Formats: sequence, structure tokens, C-alpha cells
Amino acid sequence: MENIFIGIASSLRGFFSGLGVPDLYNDIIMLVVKLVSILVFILVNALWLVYMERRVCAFMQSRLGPIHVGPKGLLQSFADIGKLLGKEIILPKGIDLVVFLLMPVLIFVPPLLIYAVIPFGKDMVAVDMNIGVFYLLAVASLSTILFWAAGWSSNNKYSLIGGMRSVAQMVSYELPLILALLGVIMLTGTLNINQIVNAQNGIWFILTQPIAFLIYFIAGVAETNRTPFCLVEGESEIIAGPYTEYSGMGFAMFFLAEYANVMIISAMCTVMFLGGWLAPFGLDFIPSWLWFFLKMYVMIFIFMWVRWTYPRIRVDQLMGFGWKVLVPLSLANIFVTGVGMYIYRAIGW
Amino acid sequence: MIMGFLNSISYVAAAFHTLAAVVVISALLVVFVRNIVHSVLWLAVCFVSLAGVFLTLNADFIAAVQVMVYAGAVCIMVVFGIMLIRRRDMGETNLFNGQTVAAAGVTALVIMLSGFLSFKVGSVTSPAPVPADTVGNIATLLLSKYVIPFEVAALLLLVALVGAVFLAKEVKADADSDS
Amino acid sequence: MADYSIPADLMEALKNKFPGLEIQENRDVIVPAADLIPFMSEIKDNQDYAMDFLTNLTGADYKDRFEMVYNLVSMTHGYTLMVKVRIEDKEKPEIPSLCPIWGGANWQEREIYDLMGIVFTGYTGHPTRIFLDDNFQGHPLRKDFQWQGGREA
Amino acid sequence: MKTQTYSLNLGPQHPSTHGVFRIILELDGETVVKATPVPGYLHRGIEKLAEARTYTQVIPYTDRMDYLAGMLMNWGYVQAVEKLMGIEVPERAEYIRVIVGELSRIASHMIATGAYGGDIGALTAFTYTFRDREYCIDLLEMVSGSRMTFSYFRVGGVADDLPGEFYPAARKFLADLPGMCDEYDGLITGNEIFQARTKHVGVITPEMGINYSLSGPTLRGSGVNYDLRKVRPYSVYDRLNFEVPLGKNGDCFDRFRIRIEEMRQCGKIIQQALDQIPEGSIQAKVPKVIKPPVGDAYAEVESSKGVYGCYLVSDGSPKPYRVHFRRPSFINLGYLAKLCEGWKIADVIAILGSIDIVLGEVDC
Repeated sequence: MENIFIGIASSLRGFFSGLGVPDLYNDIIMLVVKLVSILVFILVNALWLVYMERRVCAFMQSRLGPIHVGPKGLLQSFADIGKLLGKEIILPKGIDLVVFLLMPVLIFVPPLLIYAVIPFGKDMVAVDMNIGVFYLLAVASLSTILFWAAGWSSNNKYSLIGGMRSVAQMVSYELPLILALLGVIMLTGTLNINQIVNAQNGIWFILTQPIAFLIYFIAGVAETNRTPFCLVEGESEIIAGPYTEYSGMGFAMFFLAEYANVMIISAMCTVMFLGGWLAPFGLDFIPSWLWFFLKMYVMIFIFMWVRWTYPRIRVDQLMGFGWKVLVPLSLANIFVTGVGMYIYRAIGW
Repeated sequence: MIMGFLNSISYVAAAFHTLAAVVVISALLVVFVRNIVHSVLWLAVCFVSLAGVFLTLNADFIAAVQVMVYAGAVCIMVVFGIMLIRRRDMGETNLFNGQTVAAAGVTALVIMLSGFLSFKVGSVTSPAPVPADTVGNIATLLLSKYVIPFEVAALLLLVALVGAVFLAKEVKADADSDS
Repeated sequence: MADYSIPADLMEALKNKFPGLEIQENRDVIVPAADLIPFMSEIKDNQDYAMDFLTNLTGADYKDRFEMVYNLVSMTHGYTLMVKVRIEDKEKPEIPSLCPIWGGANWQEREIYDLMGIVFTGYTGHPTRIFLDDNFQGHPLRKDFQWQGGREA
Repeated sequence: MKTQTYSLNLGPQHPSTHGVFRIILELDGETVVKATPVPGYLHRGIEKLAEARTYTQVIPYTDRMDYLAGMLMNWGYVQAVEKLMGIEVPERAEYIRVIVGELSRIASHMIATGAYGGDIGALTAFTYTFRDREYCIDLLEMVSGSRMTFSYFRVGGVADDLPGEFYPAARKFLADLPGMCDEYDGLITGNEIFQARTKHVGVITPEMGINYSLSGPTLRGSGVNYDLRKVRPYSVYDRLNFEVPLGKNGDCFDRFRIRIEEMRQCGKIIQQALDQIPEGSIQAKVPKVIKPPVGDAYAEVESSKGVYGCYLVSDGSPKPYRVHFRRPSFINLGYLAKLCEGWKIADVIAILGSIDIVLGEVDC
């Protein structure tokens, strides 16, 4: 079980070299296979998350949620996608056509790029990058301009307000997000995600860096634009923000990208603070990738729990909270971590 | 035959040339498109492909910095700039003004100067291989050899930050929005 | 039913102040249109009455006149009072606006203007239509209004 | 720095305007410079329609005004007719009116509470209040056979007596009601973000509230003790013991909180009414064709939104000569433009939700 995916990969590679394919092309083929499987993974998971969100939401709201399509409503997401595919894509008057049509497509690029560096299990990472964490943060910041451009091109004031909010929100929450991760990076002294996971063999960083975890979680919720920081969509104020004018599959793409982003933030929480694919309490008989998913889904559930419990914060409160609470707190966390490490070394453990 | 052709080219070189072409074309489009929003979006394309160029040079850290600082943050700043432009229709916001000739002169001068300098220096290839741990080296250099410039830069940014806060405060007194 | 109307002696004082006042047997008060603003200011500001709450403002279209109806309440004393004003001019009904005295009169006057066509004077930019389209012709709550068009043409 | 304002058309199709209501906002960034409310998209001319119906036929129209608290709308109208005709309503009918009226008030406040949660962004609150409202509506269905537009009141009494199964069901609902209110308090009222969003937002001072003829929870949120059931008790409210919850600051939070407190008080009122309800007739002696004497009358009740009044003019014919409804939602909205100035877009939604309007009633 543990090595099932690695086994598949190596047998595939063996199959191709058996056919006489040179190593270079074999590498490229394997990369494509990995990327395609990541794409499939994202889509399947996003579809599942749509279903899960509805079930969790229904559970929180004391109702049933989707139960009719397929067993326990499992096929609901497929029905939704089918419905959305059949919808006409409405092009409002005065839009910037190219940008308008391009954004739902491009919105999937940053998540896709990020998944390349996430270790789904022991030795299960598409690209083991030296500066994985930094790369991840850099790419994640790209999606903001896509939201903004989608909002701008819609030629709708609600969309534009949503787009501007997404920019303002990103500016205030990217900083605490990065600063929170700095604490972990200081402890491990590396930007390599695999090494960070390995460093948590003894103790998970959620125990040594609880404040950083909290800051990362809050800023992560803000990054994914979910309640209580769902100002970008804010459906009771600005309808659906940048997605207001999108219909059919264009809207569905934004919708799925949101879930892809939720998965990324959850996966990052898992990797950076919850020991990644490491098995706790020596429960090694469960394969590492299963551990990773378990932890990731616990985080996703918490995300959903928060979403269906809290009201939405106001835009100036959001900025104030980011700049006046989270940034100083994360700076203090870095300071305390530095001092702590110094003392730790001075004692000489 | 195709296999032979594929084997003959260097993938890194191909990637470099493609990316370089994208950089140049997108940079030209930044200047020539008439809509300033499109111009900004092309600028983002330019920065991201520039990060790609850095990657072909094995400078992964610089590439990530390029994406984060330029493609991420600078574009956002430009967006804020656009929002200050008072125009209902963004169609004619990135036009040429009367100083085309002067600008062409300056540009030509810069190109000539940089061409002359690169010719004089010649293309130097470092015999040492690219170290795997670029980040560690950068950190060590920043905090030992270049610690004073590093601190001065930090101080400069701090001053800029305080100045920005001060300016924002002034604006607040004018009953401005907080976006 | 308890009695919440203004005591008789206070009514008498009002009658002395505004001779044009007509007090009906159910203690509703009919005020001449010219006296409306001074009368309303008096009963609002004089602490003996303190009619500070304009509950209801409406109008009715009779054959020979329009009648404005104002229901007032005193928060401090608990008095209630119905004030009526007769507008004899059926062609061009006009009456002073109460907006300077009560903010709450604004929308109610706009409603009456919209549906009954009574013009409220003395307050700039007021009244405008509130329910019906700005281009709508006529005032539906008038008895002589005939609906043109629509399903029942 | 010089900035330019822009206008934003909020509604008539917007998720948070509680129906077809439109506000034209003049915005500076996200801050409201000027707000112009535009009602009228649901105007059906009920006052005009009533002039062509008999007195009894008008009753169903009143349901369609505040369709969330139809019983109270019936009540205000029949009370005006009774006042005009001088009809004494039998005691049992008065108690039944109090019971169904207060149930309607609870149903209305539950929607107001849940919808306000939704306005602030907590959609879950909405489903909780709607779940509980079902029980309330079930009770009203037992009584009137209808779940929203009841038309249960008649001039001089009510249409039918309470059915036998109503009493245990109502007592069970009343026993559950405090728990439901506690749940809302825990889920919404106690939430930090909710309080940050609503406290000190959209403050109405008592003076301005009175000046602008506000009523109901909107006025009582500012601390003005003006509840017709206490100030000028009608029906049998003078025999029932209850309190009027009052706010302190007049902000959105107080207006919201008062509604939950009022639900608790409604429970107390219904409990007492059920205990005290006498046997007897449910309908006064009223002629078959209702022909009030020539004259006019104005009667008021305290509806869930505020003071609901009805002004009736009779010319002695079987049809009313003129009917005017003083709708609390409409008059409460008159202050909205002033209230919104200087707040953010999100606050406009919060303020509008805290006034708790029903567009059927605003536009009439």
C-alpha cells in the first residue's frame, strides 16, 4: 500500500524504457504523466469538495443536502457540471472580450503550478524543489491579478469593487501568511518542503509554532476568499464580486479554482504544521499518502466549519485586522522564535 | 529523422530563446497597446517569462523573487495607479504623447550603451558549477559581506513605509476612501 | 377603551390661540390650511401638548374637497390627536409641507402627492413621486382617475 | 488627493434588499456619500383596490402587505372597521386574536433574525430560524388552514375557533421557544464578528427616531419605550403581563437583539393568553352586509415591524370610500437615506436588514 503510487510510476518508467525510449524522453513522459495525474487529482478532488461542502453545510444547517443524484447524492457535482456545461455563456455588453474569456481558464494555472511541489506522500512529489515554500508563495500571489482582471473586464461595478477588494485583501494578507511560515523556516533552516516535513519527525510544528499556525490559518482563509473573509464574493453586498457576470462553465471554473485553493491552503497547513505525510504515534501501517489526505481533509473540514458558522467581516475591519493584529503578531512570533532558538542552542541540547 | 533533430537541439537553449522572445514581445506590447489595463496584463506576462529566463539560468531563487515581487506586487501597485485615472472608458489610456522623439533618442542611447558594455565585457562563463543551495549562499552573503548595503536598503524601505503611513493619514483627513 | 385625547381645558387654550379651529365631537380638530404650520409648531413645541410623533399622514378625495388627515401622538403625555385640513381647491390642491417640522412627513407626503396629487409647498425639491414611474400621468387614488391601458383597457 | 464619486445601483434585483427595492448609492471608494432609496417596484395599489371591494373582501388584501405577519395585518384593518361601527368583540375572540397575532409576530421576527444573519454573511442562521418558523407556521395553519396569507380575522371576531389539537401543540412550541432563542443568541448575537459588524453601526438617536416617525423595534432599539401594547393597550393586552425590550445605543445590534427578546416576551404573552382564554362566542353580532355609518376612523395595532394603522372613511355604502394603511416598514424606510450616509456598502446592507422591511408592505 505504502508504495503503490511510486510502484506505478516506476513500472510505467520501466515499460517505456522497455520500449526503447531514451532516458530524456522518458523523463519528459513521466513529468507529463505526473502533471496530468495532478490535474485529474485536482479536478476529482474539487468535484468531491463541492459535494462535501454541500453536505457539510447541510449538516451545519440541520438539513440533508444533496441526496438524490446517485448513492447519497454522490453524483450531484457531476450533475452540476453537466448542467453548467449546457448553459449559455452570456457575454454582457461592453466587456473586454479576450480578458473576460481568458480569466476563467488562467485562474486554474496558479493552483496547478503549486501542486507540483506538494508532497502527497513519502517520495511522492512531482518536482522536489529546493526553494519549494518560496516558489509556492510566489505562485500563489499570481491569482490575485487574475481575479482583478476578471472583475475589471466584466464591465460591472460590483465586479470591479470585488476585484479591488481582492487586491486590497491580498496586499494585507500575503504578508502575515509569509511571516507565519518564516517561523517554521527558521526552525528547519530550509525552504525545501520535503525537508520541512522530515524535520517534523519528532514533533509537529503546530506544537512548537502554535501562533504561526493560527496566523497561517487565518491568513489562509483570507487568501482563499472564504467566510469570514469572503469579501471578494460577499454575496449579500456585491452579488458575487468578480464572478458576477460569469455564467455556465466560466463560473464553474472560478468555483472549482476556489476549491483547488482551499486544498492548497489545507495541504500547506498539513505540510508545514501537521507533519505532512508523517504518521503520528508510530501508526506506520497506514500508508503515508493516506495520512496526508487524512490531515488535509481534517483541515478542509475545519475550513468548511468556519465558513458555515461565521458572518462576514467588513472591508475596513479586514484591513485593520490584517495590519494591526496579524502582521505585528507574526513579527513577534519570528522574534520569539529567534530568541527561543538562541536559548535552545545556548543550553546546548 | 525527427528523433535526430530533437536530439541535436539543446532544450535549455530552446526554452531560453522562446522565453526571451516572449519577454521582448510582451514588453513591446506593454508600450504599444492602447489600453493601459491590457498593458499591465502584458507586463505581468513579461515578468513571469522573465522569471522563466532566470530558471533556465538555474537561478531558481531569483526566479521566485521575480514572480513574487514583480509579477505579484508591482502589478498590484500599477492597478492602484490605474484606479486613480479618471476615465470612464479604458480604451484610450495608453497613448503616445509629444515626446516620442526624445524617448526614442534616450532608448537608442541606452541600447547602444548596454551593447557596448556587453561587448567590452564579453560573455563570461563561470567555470564553477551552479551551487545547489542558492538560497543559503545568498543568505550568507547578505548577512556577512553585504550586510551594510542590506541594512541600508532595509532602512530605506522602513522610511518609505513610514512615509506611506504618513501620507495615508493625511489623505484620511481629507475624508478619502480606504481602498 | 381608555381615553387618550387631549384634556378639554388644553383644547380650549388651543381654540383661543387659533380662532379658526373647529373641534368636532369626537375631538378631531379641523384646522384651516393657512394655520397649519403655526398650529403644528405650537402643539409640537408647547410642552403642555408635546405632540412630537407624527404617526400617520394621509388624505382623502371627497366630491367637493380634499381632506388631509394627520394623526399625532405625544410621547410624553400619551395624548393622541387627529388633525384634519380641508383643501377646497379641487383643481390645484396645495398645502404647506410638514417636512420642516417632522422628518417622518417626507415620505408620507410623497406618497400622498404620488397617489392623490396634492402638492406640498414650502420644502425645496419636494414632493416627488415615490411609487409610480416619474413619467406616469395622473394620480390613481383620486376618485375621477380612470385607468388607461393595461389588461382592462 | 482628489477623488471622484461614482454611483452604484443597488437593486431592484439584489440578494440583500429583501425583495424588489432599489437604493442608488453615490460612493466614494466604498463609502456612501449619498443614498437614494427608490421603492415602488411592488406597488399594487391595494388602497385603490379596496375601494372597489366590500369591507370583508378587503381582509385578504391586508395579508398581502406584510406577508410575513399576515395575522397582524388583518388585525389592524378589522380593528378600524370595528371602531367605525362601534362593535364590541367577544372576549374569546380577543384572546384568539392575541394568540395568533403573537404567533405571527414570532414568525416574522424569526425571519428578521435569520435574514439579518444572512445579510451579515452567516447564512447558517437563516436555516435555523426557518426550521423553527415551520413549527410556528404549523400552528397558524391549524388555526386558519393557511401558512402565509391567513385572512383569518373577521369584522367582529375571527373566522373559526381554535381546534382542539392546537392547545397541546402550542404549549409544546412555547416550551421550546426559549431554547430556540438561546440558540440564535449563541449562534448569531454572541458572535464576535457579528458584534463588530453591527455595534455602533447606523445609530438612530431617540430624537431622530421620533422625528422621523419610526416605530417598532427600529425605534425601541434607540431606547424609546413606545409599544402600543403597553402605551395604549388594545384588545386584552392590559390583562397580560409582559415587558418591552429596549435597546441602549440605537445601533443595528440593538435593533437586532430586541427582536429575539421580543420573541421571548411573545412566548410569555401566548402562555398567559392560553391560560386565561375564556369560553364563549368567537364572533360578535355583525350584520350580514357590513355597512358602517358615514364617518371615518383610525385604528392602530403594534405589528412586528412597528405601528400599523388603518384609516377608514365610510360613505354608508357596503364598500369603503377610502382606505389608507400606515405601514411601519414604509415609514421606517424614510430615514434610510440619512442613516446610510458615511457608512460602507456592507453597512448599508446591515442597516437595511436591521430595519427589517417587507416590500409588500412598503409598496402596499
